[in-house]
Amino acid sequence: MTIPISWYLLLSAFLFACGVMGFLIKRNIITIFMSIELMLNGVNLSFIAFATRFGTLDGHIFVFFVMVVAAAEAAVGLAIIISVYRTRETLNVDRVNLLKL
Amino acid sequence: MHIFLFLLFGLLCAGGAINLLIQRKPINSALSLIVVMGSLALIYLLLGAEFVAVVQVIIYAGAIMVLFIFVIMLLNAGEEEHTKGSKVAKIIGIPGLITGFIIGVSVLLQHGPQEKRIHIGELYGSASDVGMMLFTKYLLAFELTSVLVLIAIMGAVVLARRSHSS
Amino acid sequence: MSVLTFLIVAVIKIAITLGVLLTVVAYTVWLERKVVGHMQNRWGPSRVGPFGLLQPLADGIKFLLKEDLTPPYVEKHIYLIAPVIALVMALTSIALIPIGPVVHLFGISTPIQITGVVGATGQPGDIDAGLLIVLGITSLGVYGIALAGWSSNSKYSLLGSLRASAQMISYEVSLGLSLVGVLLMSSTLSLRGIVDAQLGTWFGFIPQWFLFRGQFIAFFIYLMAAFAETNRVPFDLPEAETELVAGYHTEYSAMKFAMFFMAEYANMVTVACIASVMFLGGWSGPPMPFLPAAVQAFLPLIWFLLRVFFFLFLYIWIRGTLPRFRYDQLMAFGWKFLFPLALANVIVTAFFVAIRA
Amino acid sequence: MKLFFWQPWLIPLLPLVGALINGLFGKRFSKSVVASIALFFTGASLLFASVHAYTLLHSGADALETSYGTWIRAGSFAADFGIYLDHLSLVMMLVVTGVGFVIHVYSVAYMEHEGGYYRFFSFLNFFMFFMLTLVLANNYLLLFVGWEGVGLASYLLIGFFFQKDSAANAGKKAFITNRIGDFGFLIALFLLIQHFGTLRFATVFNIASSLPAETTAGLLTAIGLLMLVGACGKSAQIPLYVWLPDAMEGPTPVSALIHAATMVTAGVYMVCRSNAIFSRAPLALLAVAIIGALTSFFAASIGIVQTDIKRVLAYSTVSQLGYMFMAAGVAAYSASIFHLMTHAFFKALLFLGAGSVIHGIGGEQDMRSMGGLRKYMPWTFWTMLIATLAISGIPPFAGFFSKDEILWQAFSSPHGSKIFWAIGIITAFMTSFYMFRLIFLTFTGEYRGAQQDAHSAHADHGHVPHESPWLVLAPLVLLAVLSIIGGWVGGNRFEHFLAPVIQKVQTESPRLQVAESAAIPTSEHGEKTGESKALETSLMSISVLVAFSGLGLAWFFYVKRPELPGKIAAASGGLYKLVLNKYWIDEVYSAVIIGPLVALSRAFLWQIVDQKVVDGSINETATAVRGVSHVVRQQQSGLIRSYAGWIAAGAAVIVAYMVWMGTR
Repeated sequence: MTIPISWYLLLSAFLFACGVMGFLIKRNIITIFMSIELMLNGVNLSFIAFATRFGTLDGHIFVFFVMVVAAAEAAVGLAIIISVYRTRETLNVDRVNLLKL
Repeated sequence: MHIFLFLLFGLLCAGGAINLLIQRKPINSALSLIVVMGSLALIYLLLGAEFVAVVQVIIYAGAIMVLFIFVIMLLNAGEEEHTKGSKVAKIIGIPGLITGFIIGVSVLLQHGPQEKRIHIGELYGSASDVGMMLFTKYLLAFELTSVLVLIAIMGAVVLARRSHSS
Repeated sequence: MSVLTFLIVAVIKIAITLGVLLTVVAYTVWLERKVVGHMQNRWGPSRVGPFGLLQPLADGIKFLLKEDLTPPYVEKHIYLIAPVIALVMALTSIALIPIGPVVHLFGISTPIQITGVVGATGQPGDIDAGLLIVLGITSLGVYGIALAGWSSNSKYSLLGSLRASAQMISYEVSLGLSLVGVLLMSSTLSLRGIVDAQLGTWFGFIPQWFLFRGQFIAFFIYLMAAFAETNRVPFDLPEAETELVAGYHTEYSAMKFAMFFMAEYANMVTVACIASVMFLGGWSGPPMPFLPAAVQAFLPLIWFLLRVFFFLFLYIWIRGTLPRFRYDQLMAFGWKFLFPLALANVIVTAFFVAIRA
Repeated sequence: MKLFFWQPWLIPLLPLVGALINGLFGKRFSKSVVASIALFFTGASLLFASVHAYTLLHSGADALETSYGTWIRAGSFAADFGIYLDHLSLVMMLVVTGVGFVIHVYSVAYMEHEGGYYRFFSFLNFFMFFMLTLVLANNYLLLFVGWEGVGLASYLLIGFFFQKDSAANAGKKAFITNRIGDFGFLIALFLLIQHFGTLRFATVFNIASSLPAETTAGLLTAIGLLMLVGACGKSAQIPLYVWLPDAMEGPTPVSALIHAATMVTAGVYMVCRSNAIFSRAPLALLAVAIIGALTSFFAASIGIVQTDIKRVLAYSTVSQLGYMFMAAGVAAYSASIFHLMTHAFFKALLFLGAGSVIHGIGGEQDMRSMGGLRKYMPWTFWTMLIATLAISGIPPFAGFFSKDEILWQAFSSPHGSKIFWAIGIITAFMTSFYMFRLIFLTFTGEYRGAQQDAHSAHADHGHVPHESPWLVLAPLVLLAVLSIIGGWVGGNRFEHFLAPVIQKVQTESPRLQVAESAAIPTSEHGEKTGESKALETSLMSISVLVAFSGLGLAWFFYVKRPELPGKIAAASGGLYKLVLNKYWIDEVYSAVIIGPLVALSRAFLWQIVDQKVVDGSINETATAVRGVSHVVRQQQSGLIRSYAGWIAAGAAVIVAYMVWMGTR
């Protein structure tokens, strides 16, 4: 028994939507950041699914790049979060609305 | 077998994602995300992407999420407080998201790729294949990414450093 | 080979491996106490059984029978799941290690490796990205420690786990890079393939181990990084008892503590196994045709265990010898010495591989 | 002579360089450095002008035109940066640079004790630049640039003592009055562009002279009349002369240079330059003559009763400019330019002398407070006397020749009339009278300033009249020499000299037939017939007689019987008052034009257009922007989740749109 690719794509869409939802409803800046990672993962899944669908490896390469970017983003983003926390003493994005440190 | 594995890991994945949203403590959300990432790695394996699956575990679960948890621990991020915050997110964002999701899913169900069936164990995308492609077709992008990572490292160091003046 | 036999064989292999591994872990503890005791001019365990050989058993029973305390202010779920994660990850990684060649028992041929299968050609098969999977699983092991420290809600635990997380992330980079040289020379990620690449000798007696083929610097880096990964002396900062009581497992007791304990020693064993496979030729050894066939069948196993034992002894030896690092020294050593060295090793190795090819 | 710096464009540009140097860096220079720079560049300009004049005269060419590339190109219309050097611009150029240089020298000492020394010289050089641009331009547009530029310089210099309200107001008055004239001039230029397609002198005049008179008379008349409006503004003719007397608020060298010798003659120059147009538009020419005659008469009559020494000279200038216009109006362009030149000499001299007087007695300008200055400042007296003789038309001084030429032409020219001649003679009489009145009041009798000074605050400073320093006197002497010999070239020779410039009208266009003109046999150039020679001589003797009688009357009134003028004034009552108050012209303007304009501006432009429409629209715009901003500002809340909400909604819209596009 095999399953069609669109199932994977549905899962991917669901993960992405969950990520967006997390961005919309979560207050903790770290959780929001994690929602972004969730979105990236959803996109990665669609890449892999399409790579399998078309029998090429390009999708895999894209996933690599996404991962690298995600890693870079995590490094910088978490550094920003740390410095924000140092000055604002909060992780609630609703309280960090001055758009500066 | 395939559908069983897919359903198992897919549901694990979806459950993790939902749990990420439900949990009030960042650490629980992070753990849910780790679950999502782990099951995603297995789903990649189902799709035959062997190398990507392993890298997913090493980089995402092993490095990025550890970093998240490290920061959560460092900042001692406790339970999320409930602030009023933005009405826009509730009034416009969530309906918009749901609408978009429904449209996307309906399109996928109607027009999504149905024909290609994949079989379990058909592994391709081994390290050497991916490496060949990475260092030929995508060499420029690869080098640029390395520059990006370098800049990100420097940025992170600069940002996280305590200023000496204060 | 039918699915049923496959499953039966797999279960048997898992059971044997688990048993052997746990025994080894238990007796490593005994060995450590004994060796360190002798190094420190005392006897070590000597009361329970001859030479204190039953001491691990007694310890195990004690752990089982102790009251299982759960402090009231902990994050309960995470607190409970943390030692499980640690132990599971430590035990899982051993599944990918090839311990010996194919054995033929009861008409069934199977490699001495849980994840190994015999392919259609009769050649033993292995997961292509075996080494990466091992690395991935060990990298997940950090969660056990980090979560344990976090959930304990205690400053000692938190500090210990923070140290452990930072240390493990840092040294994982050097550890991975030190293996790249070997991967370049063997041009495979399969552990069995790597062992196969080291078969053969020069002049009939010098084995063609990667250790002797220019990877001694990588071996040194790997050893350092592995000590740090397993939180062993001289890198046992996460559980530096003079500063942090017991580090991340301060709040754990009884069987939960035992799980961390076992995880640590299992990790030691895994790391030793990988070192053997990567640098010391795995189970290869000099042929001993004068021995009976039944013994010969187990010779690779013995060779392998000898190597693992060597590494374990090395751990203990260093523990009895070296003092603990300071934390900033540890970080500086990892990032400013080991990491560049590993990078240099990769570059030089890649250079030579490119010239040879 | 192909050297770069021999190009004629250096003539106007040199003063500009001086102006820029002084204007930008002069504040840090000492006064001597500032003066040296200004003098150097003006002198260099004079030198180049002389060299080029020499070159032109010896080349035998009628005109040298040099173009330095296109300035403006719009469709088929193009205007060049070009220099047009012919005999007319040559005369003007030499007058401007020569008199200008002399006045610069004069200013060095005269402005010594005034503030803003560098500013003054910078403006003065600036004026020289624009005046030379005006004179040397090869097209009307460049001429207009110079035209406006001298207006600007004039405004700046009239208001040089800008802390004085009257000076600032006089500057504004001059500027605004000139705008009215410029308005007419601009329309004339538009008409030229529309009908001739170019503004280049040579082309315009060629077209104008080649077209049949019948078809273009109306157009040329319109252009001529509009140009006349411009010329009236610039040259202070009726009805736009009112600014010039007020312009005397500026420093005296400025009055001499700009408001007597050069700038105000720009209108005359322009009319003469455009003689090809005017000659084909008899109606316009007649208008020029009438305006000139009226102006000369009115201004002279006002001049008789003025007591301010500079105002007398100002009205005299207006009057003499009227003379020039009258000459131009009877198509005696060369006579007009001749008078322009001589007038430049003696009027500059008069102003400079007046400046010397004012300087000598400590700033007093009222002639009633002067008197007997002859013994204190003999040099000034003698030079001014020469100028007065010259302006009064007493032979053999310069003014005699030019004035006589004008009177003769007014009488004899086919465009002339005896009426013009009669007005000219009466004006000449009045001129002679008020000029000698000035001389007698100022230099003869007893000094009347002392007793007034006695009870003024700064009596102790001892404003004993004294002679001016040699740097002031040298220009006076130089100009006095010119005032004597300036006319000796003679009207005929001057006419020959300018002949290439003045286009002859061959057509027998229906001209204003003056009955007498037919009776006088004239040839427009060449030898005058014996009969006309006799007529000319008799007319000449009449004018000399008139001049002397004016002298005599002035002597009688102000030396012999000094009490008489007051009695006559009392007796004539209303007339005297009318003349004294300059025919109430300023008041009439104020009531007829300015008053309604101010009222209209206040009621409509200010309170409705500005406050309601302009301000209102601006305020409403601001309010609207603020309102919109208030809404938009809400979006930049800094709340990341709001941003995410918008992004999510936007993404949904895009997805929906793309799906819709795909399924359509």
